[in-house]
Amino acid sequence: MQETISFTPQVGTSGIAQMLCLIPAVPVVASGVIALLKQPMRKTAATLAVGSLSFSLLLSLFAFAHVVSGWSHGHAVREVVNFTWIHVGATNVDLGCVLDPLSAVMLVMVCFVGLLIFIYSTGYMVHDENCTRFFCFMSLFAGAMLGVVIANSLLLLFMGWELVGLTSYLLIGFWYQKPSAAAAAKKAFLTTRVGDVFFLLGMVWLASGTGTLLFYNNGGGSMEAGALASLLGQHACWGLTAAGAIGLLIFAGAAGKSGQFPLHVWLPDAMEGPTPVSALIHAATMVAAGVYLIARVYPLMAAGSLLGGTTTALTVVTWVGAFTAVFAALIAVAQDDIKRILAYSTVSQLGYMMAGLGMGGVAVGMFHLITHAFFKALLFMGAGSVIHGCHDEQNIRKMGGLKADMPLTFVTYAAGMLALCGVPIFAGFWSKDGILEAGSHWSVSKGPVALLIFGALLTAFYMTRQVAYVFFGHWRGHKPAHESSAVMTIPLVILAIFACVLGLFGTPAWPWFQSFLGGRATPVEFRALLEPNVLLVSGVSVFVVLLGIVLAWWLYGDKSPKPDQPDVLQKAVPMPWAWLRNRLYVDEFYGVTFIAFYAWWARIADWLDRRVWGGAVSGVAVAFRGWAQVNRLLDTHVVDGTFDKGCEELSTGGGLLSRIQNGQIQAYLRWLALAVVVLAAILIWSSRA
Amino acid sequence: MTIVFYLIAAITVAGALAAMLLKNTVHCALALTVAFAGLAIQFLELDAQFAGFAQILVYIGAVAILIVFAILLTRGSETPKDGVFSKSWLAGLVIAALVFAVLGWAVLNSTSVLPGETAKPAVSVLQIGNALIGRYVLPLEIVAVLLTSALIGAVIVARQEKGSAK
Amino acid sequence: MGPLTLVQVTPLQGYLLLAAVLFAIGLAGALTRRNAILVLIGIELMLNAANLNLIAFWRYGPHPEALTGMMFAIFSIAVAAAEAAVGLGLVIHIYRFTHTTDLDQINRMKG
Amino acid sequence: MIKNADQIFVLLQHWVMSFFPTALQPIVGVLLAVVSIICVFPALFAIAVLMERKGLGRMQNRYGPNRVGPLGILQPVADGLKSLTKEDIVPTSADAVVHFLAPVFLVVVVFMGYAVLPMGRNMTLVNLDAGLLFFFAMGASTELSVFMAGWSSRNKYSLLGAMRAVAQMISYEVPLLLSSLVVVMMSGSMNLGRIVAVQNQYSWGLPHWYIFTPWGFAAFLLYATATTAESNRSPFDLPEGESELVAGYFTEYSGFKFALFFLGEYVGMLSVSGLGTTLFLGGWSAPFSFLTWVPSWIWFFGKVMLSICVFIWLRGTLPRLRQDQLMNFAWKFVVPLSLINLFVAGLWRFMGDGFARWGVCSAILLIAYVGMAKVGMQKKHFGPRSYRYAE
Repeated sequence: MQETISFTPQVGTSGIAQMLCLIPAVPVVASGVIALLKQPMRKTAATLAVGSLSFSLLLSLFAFAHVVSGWSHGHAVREVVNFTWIHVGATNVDLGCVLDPLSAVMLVMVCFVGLLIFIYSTGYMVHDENCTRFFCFMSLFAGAMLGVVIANSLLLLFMGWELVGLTSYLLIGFWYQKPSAAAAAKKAFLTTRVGDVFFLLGMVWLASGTGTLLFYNNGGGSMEAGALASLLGQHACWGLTAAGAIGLLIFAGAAGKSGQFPLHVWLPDAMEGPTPVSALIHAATMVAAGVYLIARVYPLMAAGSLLGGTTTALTVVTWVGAFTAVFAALIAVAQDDIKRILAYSTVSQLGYMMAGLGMGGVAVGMFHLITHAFFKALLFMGAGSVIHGCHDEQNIRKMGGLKADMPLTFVTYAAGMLALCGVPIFAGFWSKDGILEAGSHWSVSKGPVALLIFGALLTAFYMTRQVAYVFFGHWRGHKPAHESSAVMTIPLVILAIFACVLGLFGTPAWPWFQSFLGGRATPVEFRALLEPNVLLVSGVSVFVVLLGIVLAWWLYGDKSPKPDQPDVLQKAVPMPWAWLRNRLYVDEFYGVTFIAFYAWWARIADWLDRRVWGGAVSGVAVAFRGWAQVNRLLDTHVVDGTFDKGCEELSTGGGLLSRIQNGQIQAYLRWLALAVVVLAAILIWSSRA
Repeated sequence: MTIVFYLIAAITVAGALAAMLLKNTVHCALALTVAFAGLAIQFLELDAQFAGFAQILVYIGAVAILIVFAILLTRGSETPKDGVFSKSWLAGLVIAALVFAVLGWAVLNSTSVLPGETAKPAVSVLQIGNALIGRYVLPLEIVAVLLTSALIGAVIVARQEKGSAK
Repeated sequence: MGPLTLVQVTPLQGYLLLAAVLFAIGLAGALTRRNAILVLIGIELMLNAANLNLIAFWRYGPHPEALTGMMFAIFSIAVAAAEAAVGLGLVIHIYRFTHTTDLDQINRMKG
Repeated sequence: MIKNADQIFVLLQHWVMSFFPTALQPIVGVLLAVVSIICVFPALFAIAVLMERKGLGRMQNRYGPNRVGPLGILQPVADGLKSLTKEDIVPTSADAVVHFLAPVFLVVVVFMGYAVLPMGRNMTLVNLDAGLLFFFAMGASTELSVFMAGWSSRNKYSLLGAMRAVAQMISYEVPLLLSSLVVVMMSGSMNLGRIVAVQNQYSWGLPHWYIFTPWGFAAFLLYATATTAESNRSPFDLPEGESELVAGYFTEYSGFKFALFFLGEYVGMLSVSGLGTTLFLGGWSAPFSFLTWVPSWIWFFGKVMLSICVFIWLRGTLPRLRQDQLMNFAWKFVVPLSLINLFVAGLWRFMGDGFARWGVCSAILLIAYVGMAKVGMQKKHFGPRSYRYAE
């Protein structure tokens, strides 16, 4: 149920709107300064990074307050600051910032979570000698992410998008000495690149179609009615309207960045980076960017749909989201690495968000994104402190019984796990429930809901398995673990609190979040909880979650099996276990198809290059050499011949002539007499007539 | 044609040939004087007395002596060791023959044009004097100047440089 | 001069032929002789031949009383004398430097 | 009668010619004249030699030759016989042909000079219109024979002598011609007969001889010096100066050729004095109007013998001139004076009669004479004697 949000036309830009562009600028500048610092100046680097992000957080909070106050006065606030970036002939390329409920929420989430992660990483990275470089990249990443959030133009968004991609590459490959890290960084970069290509295509199509890339421009923007109407008119292919086609292309980009099914392979390998990186990028922000993009472009994809109806584009998004959710959850069940399990869980949760967007609209998807950001960040940092504690040991089968050694971590990690599974009153339950409820109303088909429910079951199962392995049983590692320092645990506690409390903002009874995004007033009515459909959905989800936890505890419980012992499930169902273990061979599949094709095509290109072009060039060279040969022959024989020969003749002729002047008087006399004779003869001969 | 003409012509030609062919230069000079004398007589034959006597006076009297003097001054009188004739004498001869052929041919073939026998012109020295002073006064003056300059020129050219006891 | 008697020749032609012979001899001498003075002698001969021509044409010419031929001859004699004087002066001068009158060796004016 | 005496030779000639057929008569006439000249002038030569030797003797206070015949009259005959019988020695290295031709050419040329001299009224062999020019042409040829003699005998002394003689004769030929030119200018013709006819007029009993005019007298003096030099006599006899060059260009001659040279010299002297008489002393004209009855040729021969005496006289008295003095005298004194004389003659011609022209002309001539003496004849200051050796 999406409703057209009516925004009052923008009168003037408020102060905070003007300052909006500062929010991304400050972290970027900070990263520039940190880049200039010398390696050992870790303290200053850390303070700079944290300071700049806290400043941005402050600004975001002001903006959020401004929007809320506006919203509370009954008119939805959307303020746009546009300026011309390039003026080329008749066309000029405009960029701009936008402040509306969607961006305000994202700003606050990104800054808050980012800040906590920065504080966490000061403790985590303190032993690493490249600490300054780390903070430089991290603040650059934060700046880029904020840029994406406030962008009012698809182009500015795309720039931030690319910058985020770059920083993710740098951060994943932070320990570039490790070949696996370097390979992972490259893999991440390339796969997101594939998605970005489609994104670019969509952008270009949008620009040519609507003439502008700005989202909102006092009626002229691409997301506003006028442009949408024109796009609807153009008919693309397979029954898709132009708007739908552009939306799908942009979704392909989002899929790449958010790790949806075909392009999800890079996210598990991205765990090679340091844990704060994984937390920041692969849990809270970057992956969320894809979902945010779809939310920002939602009017485009939803254009042409009757009230309550849906478009083919949204249908595709929903199916992809649902399938990814189940797919990732299945693989997560069979993983041993603590961070890899969390990675796959992120992929499946993103699937959930995409499905939510597809079926429930912007508010449903965004609410799950916000809540997921908090508890996933918590889980990752918890995993980080576990690894830190176990002296960089990542395999869950080698841990166990940590609830005694690391009690604070255990408590916060447990809260995160419960929120993720969707246990009632925790954040995860409300946001997942909203998605399921939206799914149940989905008119197209009930398939996605079924998949999502099965996904919820699997989520609950693999999370309890992981907790069981890590915290219960007894210590299987070789060195005793120790609790992390305060600077790491405080953020965990804060996030844990949020994981518990945040859900309440979006309950059916008091849908503050949804109405805030919708720009409507939020009546408080407990009766909404008791609606038959809502009750049904929440009941099913609670049942499924409990089933999952009991099943997992039954299998793994406090057993703490030997590290070398095969997993319980492995004994039970060895064949599927092996498949899941190997990530359903998706990588290999790609290796065989795309990479093979690519290698083959490279060989062809090489052959083409060497034989054909090379041949052509060498042919030309040969031709030239031949021509030079001809030229030389020509030169020596013809030119020299004639010219030199001519000169020789001339000089010999000259010689001959000079010989006449030989100083002998009698010779002259002889010539004279001869001349006389000749002249006389001529005279006589001519006058004889 | 009178016998005298043939006789004198023969003598003149013989003299000229001797002048050109004799080995001893002084003999050549003397043969030359014979030729001059022959010519003078031819002039007399042609009733040009003044020219004849002038020829004798100028050529035999002065030029011959001059030539002989020159021969003695340049030690020409000794017979030269290597050949009297220059290297390419044949060419000279051929060309001379050619010239003679052309002239002879012209003379013989122009019988129609040339005037035949004419009366003996009675010319007196007085007439010549008048002609010289009258019609030919300009050439006379010019020749006078010429002779003076030639006189001075020859002296300067042939004069011994002062002080060089060559 | 055997052939002349055979061919009916007017007196003038006789003289002209004689002059031609003398001229040819003079030219031959001038061309062939090695000694400079003999070349001068040859030239003198050629000049005399010319004089003979002049006088012959004057004598058998249409207006002998005009004296042109005679005058020409006289002036020619005068000029020839001057020329002989200067020529011999030059030869003596050349002898003074090159100690030779052999024309083949006097070729400093070579081109 | 007088007329017959005067023309006796002409009549004789005609008489003899009458014996011959008319065709031959001109030739016979000429032959007779030639024979007569060839006989008369050698006779005069003999007399002249005798007179010279007797005269010189007398001048040098000694008797001349008086052994042969009475008073030595037959001395020339004896000399002639001697020279004929003497052996004719020709030096081996001498150039035989030229050596032989030299004296012959000399004598022939000199005798041809007589063809134009008017020895008496109507007694000129060939009355040429340009008689004077012919005479000078013949005179000029003698130099060539002198050179031939000197060169052909291949003797250094004879060559030097010849060179000196030729140089001297050429130098004095110019004044000779210039002085006689004056006469031609005044008489208006080169025909000697005509010149004599012009002088053969008498006024107040005195003949119009050119010698009695200022320019004529000057010309006669210049003519005299020139002729003495031309015939290598007296002051100018350096070429055969016995003391230095043995006998000049005829040292290598002996016997008859030597006699021929001797004959040539004297006959040349006679012809030149004959010309002098015709030009300046009125040729065969009588000195005084009343003496015209005397046959013309007597006067001619008398004047000639008188000139010979003068020659002899000069030989006896004047010392020999050095070569450079001689040349200097010629080119710096005689030639300029004769040129001035020409100018004076021109002046004379256009100043009309009267004493004025006498005064002016003689004044100019005297001034010129003195000036030329001063300018021309300065004593040549010789530096140290520089020797020049043959290369």
